[in-house]
Amino acid sequence: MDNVKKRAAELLKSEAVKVVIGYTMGTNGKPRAAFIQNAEDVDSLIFNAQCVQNLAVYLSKAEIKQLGKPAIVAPLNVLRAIIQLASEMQIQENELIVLGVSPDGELIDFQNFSAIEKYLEDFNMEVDAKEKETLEKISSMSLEERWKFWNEELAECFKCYACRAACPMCYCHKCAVEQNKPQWIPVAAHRLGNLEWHIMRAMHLAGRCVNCDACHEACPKGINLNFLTKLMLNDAQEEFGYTGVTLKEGNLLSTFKTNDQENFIQ
Amino acid sequence: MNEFEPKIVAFVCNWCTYAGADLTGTSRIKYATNVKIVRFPCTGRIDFMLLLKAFSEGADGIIISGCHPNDCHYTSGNFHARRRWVMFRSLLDFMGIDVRRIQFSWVSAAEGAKWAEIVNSTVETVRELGPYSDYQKVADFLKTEVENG
Amino acid sequence: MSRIGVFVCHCGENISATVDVEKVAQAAAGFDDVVHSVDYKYMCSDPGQTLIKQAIKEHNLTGVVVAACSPRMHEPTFRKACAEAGLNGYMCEMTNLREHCSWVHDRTEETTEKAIDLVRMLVEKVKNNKPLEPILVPITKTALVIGGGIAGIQTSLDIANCGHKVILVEKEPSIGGHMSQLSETFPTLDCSQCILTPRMVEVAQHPNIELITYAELDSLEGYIGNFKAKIRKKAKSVDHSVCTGCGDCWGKCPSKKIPSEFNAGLGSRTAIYVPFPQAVPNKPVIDKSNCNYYQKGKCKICEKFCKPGAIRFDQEDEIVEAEVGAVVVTTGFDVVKPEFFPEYGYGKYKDVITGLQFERLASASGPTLGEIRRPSDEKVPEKVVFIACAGSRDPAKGINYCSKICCMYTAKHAMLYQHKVHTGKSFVFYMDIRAAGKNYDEFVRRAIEEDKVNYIRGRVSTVYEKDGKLIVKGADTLMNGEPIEIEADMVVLASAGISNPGSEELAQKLHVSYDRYKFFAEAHPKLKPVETNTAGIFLAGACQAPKDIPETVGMASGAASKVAALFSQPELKREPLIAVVNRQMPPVFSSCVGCFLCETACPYNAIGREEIKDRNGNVIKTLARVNEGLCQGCGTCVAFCRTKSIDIQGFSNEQMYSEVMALLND
Amino acid sequence: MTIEKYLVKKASLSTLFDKIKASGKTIKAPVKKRHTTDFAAVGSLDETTDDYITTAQSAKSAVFPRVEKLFGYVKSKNGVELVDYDLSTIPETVLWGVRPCDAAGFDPLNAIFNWDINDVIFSTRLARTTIVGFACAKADSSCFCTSVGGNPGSTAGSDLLFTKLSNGDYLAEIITEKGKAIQALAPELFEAAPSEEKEQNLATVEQKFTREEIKAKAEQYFESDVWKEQAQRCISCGTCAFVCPTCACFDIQDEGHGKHGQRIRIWDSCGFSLFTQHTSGHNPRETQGRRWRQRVMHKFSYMPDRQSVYGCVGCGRCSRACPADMNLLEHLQQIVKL
Repeated sequence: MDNVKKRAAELLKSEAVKVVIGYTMGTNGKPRAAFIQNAEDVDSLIFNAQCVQNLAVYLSKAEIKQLGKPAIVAPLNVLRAIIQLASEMQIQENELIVLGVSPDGELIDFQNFSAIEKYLEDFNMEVDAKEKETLEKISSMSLEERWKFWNEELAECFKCYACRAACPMCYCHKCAVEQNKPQWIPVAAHRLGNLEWHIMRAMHLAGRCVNCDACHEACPKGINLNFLTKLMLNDAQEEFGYTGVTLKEGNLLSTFKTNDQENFIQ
Repeated sequence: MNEFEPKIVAFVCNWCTYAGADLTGTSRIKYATNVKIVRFPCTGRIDFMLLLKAFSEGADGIIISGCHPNDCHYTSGNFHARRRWVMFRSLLDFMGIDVRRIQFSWVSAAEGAKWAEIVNSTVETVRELGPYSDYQKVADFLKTEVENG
Repeated sequence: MSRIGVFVCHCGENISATVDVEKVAQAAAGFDDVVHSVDYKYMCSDPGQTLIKQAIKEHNLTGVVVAACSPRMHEPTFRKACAEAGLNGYMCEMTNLREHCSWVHDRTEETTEKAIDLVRMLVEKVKNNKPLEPILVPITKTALVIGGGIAGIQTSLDIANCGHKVILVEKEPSIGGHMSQLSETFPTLDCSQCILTPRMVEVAQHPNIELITYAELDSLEGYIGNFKAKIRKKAKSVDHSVCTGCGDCWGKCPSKKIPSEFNAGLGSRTAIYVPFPQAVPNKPVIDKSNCNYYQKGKCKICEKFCKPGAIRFDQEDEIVEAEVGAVVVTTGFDVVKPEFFPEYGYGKYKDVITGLQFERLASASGPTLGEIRRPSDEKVPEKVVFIACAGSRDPAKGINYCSKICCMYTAKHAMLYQHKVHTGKSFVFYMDIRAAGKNYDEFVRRAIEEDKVNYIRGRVSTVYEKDGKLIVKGADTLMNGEPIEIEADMVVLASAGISNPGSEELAQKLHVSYDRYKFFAEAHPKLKPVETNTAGIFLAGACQAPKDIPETVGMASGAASKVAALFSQPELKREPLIAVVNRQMPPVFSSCVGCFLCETACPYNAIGREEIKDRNGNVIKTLARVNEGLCQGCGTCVAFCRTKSIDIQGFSNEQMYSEVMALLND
Repeated sequence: MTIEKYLVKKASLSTLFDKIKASGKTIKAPVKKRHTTDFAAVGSLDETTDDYITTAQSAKSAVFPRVEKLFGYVKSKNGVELVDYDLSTIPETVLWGVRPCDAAGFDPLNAIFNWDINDVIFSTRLARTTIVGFACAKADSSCFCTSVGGNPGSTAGSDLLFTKLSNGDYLAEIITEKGKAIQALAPELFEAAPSEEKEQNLATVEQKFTREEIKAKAEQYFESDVWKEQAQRCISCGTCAFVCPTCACFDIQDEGHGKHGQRIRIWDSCGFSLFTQHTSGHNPRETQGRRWRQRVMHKFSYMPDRQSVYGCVGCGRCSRACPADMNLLEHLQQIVKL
């Protein structure tokens, strides 16, 4: 982490960046986001396994953009989000400096986004074995059980949209759930409103989700909504050979292959 | 008591399946009255949210149909749609929504007879499955007391 | 507040025999915002349309639902009627009570209930319709004609004679197509080449026609009035600007045993060749697959003997680009291949030939110079059996249709044989004689009555060789199915006409539909026979279905007149059923976040980028923007857009949503 | 009425619970759900838990549900017929296991809903709700009830308050007539008051400031950058508002279904960026800093000014639930030090 701090201080001193987005120790022993604007403050930067919030979410925030050019402390999840955001034209290479951090907190220098993309190739973005087990467990339930399971799970949702707010890929200024001509999804947090919201969220993240679990971490009700996006990720890999984020334009659902499987189509 | 008559809505593309269903008519091939067709320019246009809306509005089954692969009037709308369906179908299934109630098909403008077969077989499948009351109950919040959080 | 009028059509009895139309109209009158609802015998008739126009004025209607036949049929009719009454045409919707209801159901209460539901759905949709204005697009007044047979020739000449430029692309080294292979033509027995070759020459010399032979369409992009075609000019290995067509090269070419395509395999040609003496252009190409130099690396004899030095072994395929406003597909047809008839021994016995091969035997320019000599031993056959419907009308073989021209050309063949071999005996096995056409039936009668051709109604079950004779076994169904066995010297099959190989691929390049037999599909079987479903692309000739020469020429002129009509206007009015990106007041500008995933999803590259700038020129936001000229209105982007920022006019989110939400029957 | 004190034996609690149940009342109490401890309708004491500092959500949904029907309507050709909400469907409810901070939250809610016009539906729900409080023996670093006028054993807002004694029995304090009515269901279980001091069984929550100090400072530093700085890491979700016992912002929606429909009231949050966005696109609270300031100002300045009640009870839920660690106590301490 020392190298990260050193680098952050240099960047701030040289005014190469105006703000360093990183993790610092918050209250109750939990890490939180820090927006460091003075080189003297870089010592408060930390990195550990508890740093699970995806900081890339701040790259799309107008209030943070106003601070000036940022550098961002970027573990794997943040790196993936950066690449996905770049492929969706949300960030430009010259608009930020990426301070990559390895799982043990070492600084990884990235000259450009392509270097990040290349680095990410070594980390397969897939649903881990334990999560796969959960997916399979749910899939192996009967239809009625699955229906009951998700109805109970989603009954907890009161639509605070913390999942959306915490997701680096939910950068839309006006979410589909807020579109009211027509009102696609009931605003209310009743069963239908919740069901449709979570189906839509998962569909909108299909092929875009960076599997960071920030949504789940953010949920005040602990809903396993990340398993919906994990299913989408798993499907994308199994059905379409999706390998993870790339700088390539277009994504899983805006592209196709003429031989995509279609055994369910009559 | 009357036998259960499923409500089926069909989302079809204008160029192949709608024309195919026209041909069914021109050929005077009979099929079940249960289906109501909604015309879209292309299967690529069919928003997955509309399927959910149809279920919440009381549809017991849904038919989605368009041009065969490579035959799309717009070249690739059906390919995009197909990818979306793969994901959507899997998601619904995972959440316990009965995907047997959604019949995906390719029906060309020349396949009037196939259209009749698709309708009849879907009606039969859904008739056996019964009314989709599971979903309709979720959507029935307005008729019953809203649950307290 | 909407004021909707509902107009329920009886369609004579087509709808009213099954659907209780009065009940539908009454039920519709009860729907919210429906202020006027009536039924009428023929809504599309003049009085029917007047009914709608009057109601629009009297009831101040803001929307109209016509419950009648398929909108694919009459939507333009009723939209026009509404527009004439001062209601924007796009405020009119149709619901299909005929093809989708009355014709497919019995007269039951459910059928009427369904009709009511269908009307309700469209009433809800039309409430969300918006008035739209047509889009004007410029037109490139050059036509691309693909295929240089008689259809392509006629189309090209007609368009060119209207003063428009034509690019005629032919995949073979010469134009002429199947017609150039024919001996005489029915029902007049005038020489095919005599009537065709002047037109071929006219094409070559016409100042408005650019002829590109030995070339194929590589790709077609764009839309009506504004296509971009890429044409692959296959390497001819001969520089035609230098070549004089003297013929020294093909005279010296050592590869002489190549079956001649022009002679349907009955004669041979060289590797450097012109397909036939009257070819246009009358200059050779090298068939690389049969050339010693290309295959074995040694030869170049043609180069040695070419005085002008026109041989270019290093020539490569060239792609030329052309901007065209319309495309006419005239790629013709093919006949079924030998393996199709194992029971007739085609391919196994040399003297079982196709009708097209017989044409070459009978042709003065053919391998026998017009004498009927059988391929095996060049003897004049004494007994010839003609088998009609060889493949056609045979569901077991997968060809359900009638090839249409075989009855006539079989009669012609038998007649020509009788004229040339006076002692010969000819037999025709047929299923039915289809000779509908001016002077057609008289022609067949002539064959039977004057030329004494023996017509036997029945199918041939098998043909086999025995002692140098072809034994044709069949049955005469007019004689109670009595078995018939004929010892023939030659058998001629009236082989089914099929779509050209590669037609499926071409259709996909052109984005036009095709039928189950891979013939190109017309936009409407009766009313739009030369149009395709893709605006600006037309059809003529046997690429649409087998047809004879007069019909082909008529269709070609029809297609040409469609192109000429299109080119007669300075701009084309397009239907405004295209996608639009929403715009709002600053500081929002649009709910589009500029992810541009729609850009990759769009099949037409119709989505571009628009930068919103502040007064100082700084970019505030980059939004998606739809190119009105390129967008075809498929709506793939609409279903794809997460923020619902892009919508399609005519099938908008609000319209489709309302239509679906009206499903509920309460 | 003056508070009456009794002893309720540990073993009697379950009997009392059953008696309440038997009286036909709905009982909502904290239960361990799949992921959180929250209030839910229960049938017996066994289903409930007492192992919580606070529930994830406050108890406010008993009187202010997250989705609530206001009235129904039926459309016809002739117009729209309104159908009043049937108040008789609101059940008599006992909220069991409410912490004193939560109990204190009903007063500010009532002040908002009945500020100028009497909200009949809310008032009916409140009138049919009996609050059985349980004093806090535990607290965590997010708790600050003592800084906003409360304390771990406060009786304010409860109808009946239990405090667990060292031997496991309970001190029962009957505060209101509604509490008295609960006692009346099983008077035999309410024995003579214990001698043990209540205070020694309560959690300790250090007082850090007073509400009045916050009010003064917040108003004084309205234009300060502190709001913007504090809100930097806020991600604009609605979690804080939705777990808050006193947040009362709501949205009104009409949900139609064919000819039928109803007008509903659902939770909303001033933290959402669209909360104040006008149709024109203009947003008077354009940045999160302003929205955050609004949240604090509303609770500590506008409410005491308008409704004479503070809008924060110091339960600390918002701090615990915030995905970005927007810790209210920390922020209030910063403000007070300005």
